[in-house]
Amino acid sequence: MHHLVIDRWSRGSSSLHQRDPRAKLAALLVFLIVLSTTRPAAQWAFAAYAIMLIIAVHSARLPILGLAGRAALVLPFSATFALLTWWSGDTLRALALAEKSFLSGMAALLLVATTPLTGWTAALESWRAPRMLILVIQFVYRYLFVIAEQAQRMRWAAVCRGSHKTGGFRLATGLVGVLFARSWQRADGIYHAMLARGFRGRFVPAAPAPFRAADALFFSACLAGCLAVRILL
Amino acid sequence: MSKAIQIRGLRYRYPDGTQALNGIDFHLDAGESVALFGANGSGKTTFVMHLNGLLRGEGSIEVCSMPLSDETLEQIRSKVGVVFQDSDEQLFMPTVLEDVAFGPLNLGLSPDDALTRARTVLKRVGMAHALERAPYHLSAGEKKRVAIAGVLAMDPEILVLDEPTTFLDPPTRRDLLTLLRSLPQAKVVVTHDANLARALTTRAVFFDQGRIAGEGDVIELIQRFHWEYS
Amino acid sequence: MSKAIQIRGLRYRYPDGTQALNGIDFHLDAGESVALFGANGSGKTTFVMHLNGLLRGEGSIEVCSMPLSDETLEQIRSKVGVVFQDSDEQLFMPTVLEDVAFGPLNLGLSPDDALTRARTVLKRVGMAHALERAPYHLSAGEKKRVAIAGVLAMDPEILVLDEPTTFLDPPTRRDLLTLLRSLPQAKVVVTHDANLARALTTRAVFFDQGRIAGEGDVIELIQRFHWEYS
Amino acid sequence: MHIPDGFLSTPVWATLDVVSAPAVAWVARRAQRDTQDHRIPLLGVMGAFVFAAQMVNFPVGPGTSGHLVGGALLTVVLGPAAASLVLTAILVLQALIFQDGGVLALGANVFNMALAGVAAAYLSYRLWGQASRSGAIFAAGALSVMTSACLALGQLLISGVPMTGGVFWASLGLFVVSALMEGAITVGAVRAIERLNPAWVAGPQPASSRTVAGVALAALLLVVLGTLIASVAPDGIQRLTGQGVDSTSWPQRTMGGLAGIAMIFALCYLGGKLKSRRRSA
Ligand SMILES: Nc1ncnc2c1ncn2[C@@H]1O[C@H](COP(=O)(O)OP(=O)(O)OP(=O)(O)O)[C@@H](O)[C@H]1O
Ligand SMILES: Nc1ncnc2c1ncn2[C@@H]1O[C@H](COP(=O)(O)OP(=O)(O)OP(=O)(O)O)[C@@H](O)[C@H]1O
Ligand SMILES: [Mg+2]
Ligand SMILES: [Mg+2]
Repeated sequence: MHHLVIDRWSRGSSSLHQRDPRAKLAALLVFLIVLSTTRPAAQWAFAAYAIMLIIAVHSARLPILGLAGRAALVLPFSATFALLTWWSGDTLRALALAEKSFLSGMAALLLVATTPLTGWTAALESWRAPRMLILVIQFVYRYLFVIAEQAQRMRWAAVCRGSHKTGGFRLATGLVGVLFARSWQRADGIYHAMLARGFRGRFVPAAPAPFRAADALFFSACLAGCLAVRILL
Repeated sequence: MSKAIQIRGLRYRYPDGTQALNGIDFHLDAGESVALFGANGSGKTTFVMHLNGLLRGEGSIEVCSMPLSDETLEQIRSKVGVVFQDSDEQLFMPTVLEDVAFGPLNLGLSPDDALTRARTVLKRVGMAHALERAPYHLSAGEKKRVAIAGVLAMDPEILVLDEPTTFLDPPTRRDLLTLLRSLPQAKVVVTHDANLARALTTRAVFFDQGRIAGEGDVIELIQRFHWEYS
Repeated sequence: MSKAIQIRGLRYRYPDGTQALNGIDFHLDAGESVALFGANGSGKTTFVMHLNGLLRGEGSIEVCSMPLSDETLEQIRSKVGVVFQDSDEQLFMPTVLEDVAFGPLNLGLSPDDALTRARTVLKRVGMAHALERAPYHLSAGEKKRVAIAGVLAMDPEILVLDEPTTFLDPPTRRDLLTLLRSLPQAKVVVTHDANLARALTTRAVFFDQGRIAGEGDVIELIQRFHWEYS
Repeated sequence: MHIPDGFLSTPVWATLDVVSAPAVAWVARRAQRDTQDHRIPLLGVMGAFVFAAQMVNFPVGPGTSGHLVGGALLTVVLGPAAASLVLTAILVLQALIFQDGGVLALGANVFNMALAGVAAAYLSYRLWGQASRSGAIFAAGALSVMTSACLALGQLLISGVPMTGGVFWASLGLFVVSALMEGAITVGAVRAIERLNPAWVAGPQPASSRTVAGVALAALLLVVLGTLIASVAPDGIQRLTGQGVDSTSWPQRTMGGLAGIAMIFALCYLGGKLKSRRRSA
């Protein structure tokens, strides 16, 4: 389970882990925007972005290969299009396409690998993302593993009884139907549990942590670095 | 002695037509512990859901001498803490600390007070080391402890436990038992486990098809209904 | 005596890096019954998932003298029947009869033969009255019986049961016990319940953090690891 | 199709982010308004369910299999606002944690799948639901996937991602196949769910507003078509014949394409308004 590893990473204690999620999220956006607007010809700039990311990964004490491997999940998609672009004769653009998608993926991963889900959702919320959306994100994430595991075991049960032979459309719809029913019941149970603990239709938020000078410094450094690379290279 | 719970003639029918409760009379004295026995599908879980008004059937329910109604619902929910069978349903917040603080926050405590209370309770159930962890990474036994902590944080007068020991290995079970015994609250324990019932409670009630088929001393009731299987 | 299962040096690491099995040696004689004990998270379920190749770790696995490989997988799956911990995960077809007939159909029986076999097996587990019901609406004990019927309909030589008695009331448990005892198959029973183990098996294996920490007579092993809690 | 970062040109992703953000806020308010609070956990668990259901393989025809995408299923079960919200939540998690779709491209992906895709599903279900439920659900599944995929393709083209004619038509063909699969799978799944408990699936709304639904659906589909045409038209012939792209003119092309879409949408919107006003008058 991919997200379990990320979850474990996000509970680290490096200085990057300790930065305020808002600062990290803002830095991510700056990085992505700068990256996205870099011209394909500025190949040195891409190298510089990669170095910036490597430094950040190193300071977060995360395994660079593990992160890169996960970010490479985008490569099949971008490689296809890079190939198409290369075909049409634009080698630089093809290269830039692959680099941009990979580096962007890596940067996004770095955020979630140094910030627990509660952190970045709180940051989104402080930026006025709809509360309802934040709650749904948290619930989806919370039950992802539970329900995926249920689905997995149901598939196993079918495999045990030779589903590859006649495991047709009907089997699959049956599985999805039962999975749905169980999910629905679970949701009912959760709602009951919330009521039992005094829920009155509104989540009471816990207090946010203060934004410190170090966080502002971190963001400024990221901003300056990105802009310098973008303008100079 | 004052009654913690007093129920008369409780009936409940699920929307699909299943008559799950069919006239239940029940009482619980303050500080007393009672076991609920009964076959699968006899209505124990349905009954338990009525104790804090999660389900609303016909009949009269009084908790701590307050009749259960829309006005008293909130107060009663803070007096009766239910620990569900499935901890995954009970632990819905992203971290252990937030989860346990959820109840106190809803009770109107300030965020600081709520967190303090959550910490105290988590220490009490032996989970103070896992404050920032996500509930889905915990083991079954740890989840159950956190679920109990979430309920204790509401400072209830009555604890209701629906099959608290399923999936737990014997040492974890023993620890849980020790914990439950150390809690002063009145308890309603739903269980299929005669050992657990004997260890925790003195009186028992036996459910059969939505009715109460027997009531009395735990040991005597277990014998009467052959409710042990070894 | 010929070996039903022979496993050497089995290791398994989940994709997220959890080393769940760490060198397991295990054997099961034909017709023998073995209990698997161990704390929550010690790797019992993971181990059981290897017995019919649902998970594939390192090490050698032989079932009925066939090494487990891609070629023998299908044959081995029809020889080893696994009853999961949670019946809801095991019952995926819309009616009881269809669910139980699912396996025989896949074994290549004609629809008529498959239905006949499903009916026979359902009668054997005492569920002949519920052929057309949706498994989803059955009680816990009934679900477990149907799950077992689904596995028995595949006519396996080895039965693997992962905590078969959770959520069952004592009479249902006793019935299940009688049923399981009457089945001639070799059995591997994962359980936290010392009584169940004593009643069903003679030999036991104790798991600890993905290794086997002890092995021997059931009663002796239960005592050695204090694996009982009353 | 989840678009990663690096593919869309700046005006395209920026515009779609600017469009999607308030749209999601509006959807969230709607979902909150017509939702009893027991649905807060329900929406989350349904999101997790869609994730899990996507792991189930549906054999469709000889040798091919597909999986549920789920937009139409959620729309039929939860209603459009809640379905949009759940899909948005899923897209956010996919972008950040599963590297499926970009962060800057989130606006585009949300627009394609959570907004336009759900709208297509909802409008089809509403338009044809009274005539034939299965047909309507099939159309909802197929059109939602087709809408999302064509929009994504159009956005890529407008952004100047080069594509030969062969690839373009092959992608369209692939979209049609996956749209038909999604339709079939959605019908199967909804039937299975209804069999377990009919109350879980809401019937389509009464037919009183069918005209509006029809006009709106037509408008939506026109926008999709318009996006595709706008993306191919200016120098599309050139691109379709596989010649290189003049990379200096992409901002103009992009703006032209977006303006075209906006105009088509405005026309349809006005048409719909006029029509419904005439009806109510
Ligand atoms: N949501 C529901 N809708 C309809 N019927 C239900 C529902 N939940 C339970 N029932 C039915 O109500 C009856 C009582 O169920 P309940 O869950 O209270 O039994 P129980 O005593 O807790 O059983 P167990 O020991 O298996 O937990 C059963 O017949 C059951 O099938
Ligand atoms: N899908 C999974 N991905 C990652 N780790 C897993 C997964 N399933 C189980 N584990 C981990 O593998 C280890 C063994 O788990 P397993 O389920 O085999 O234990 P068990 O002995 O069956 O426990 P229990 O008595 O609670 O059922 C545990 O540490 C568990 O957290
Ligand atoms: Mg129950
Ligand atoms: Mg297990």
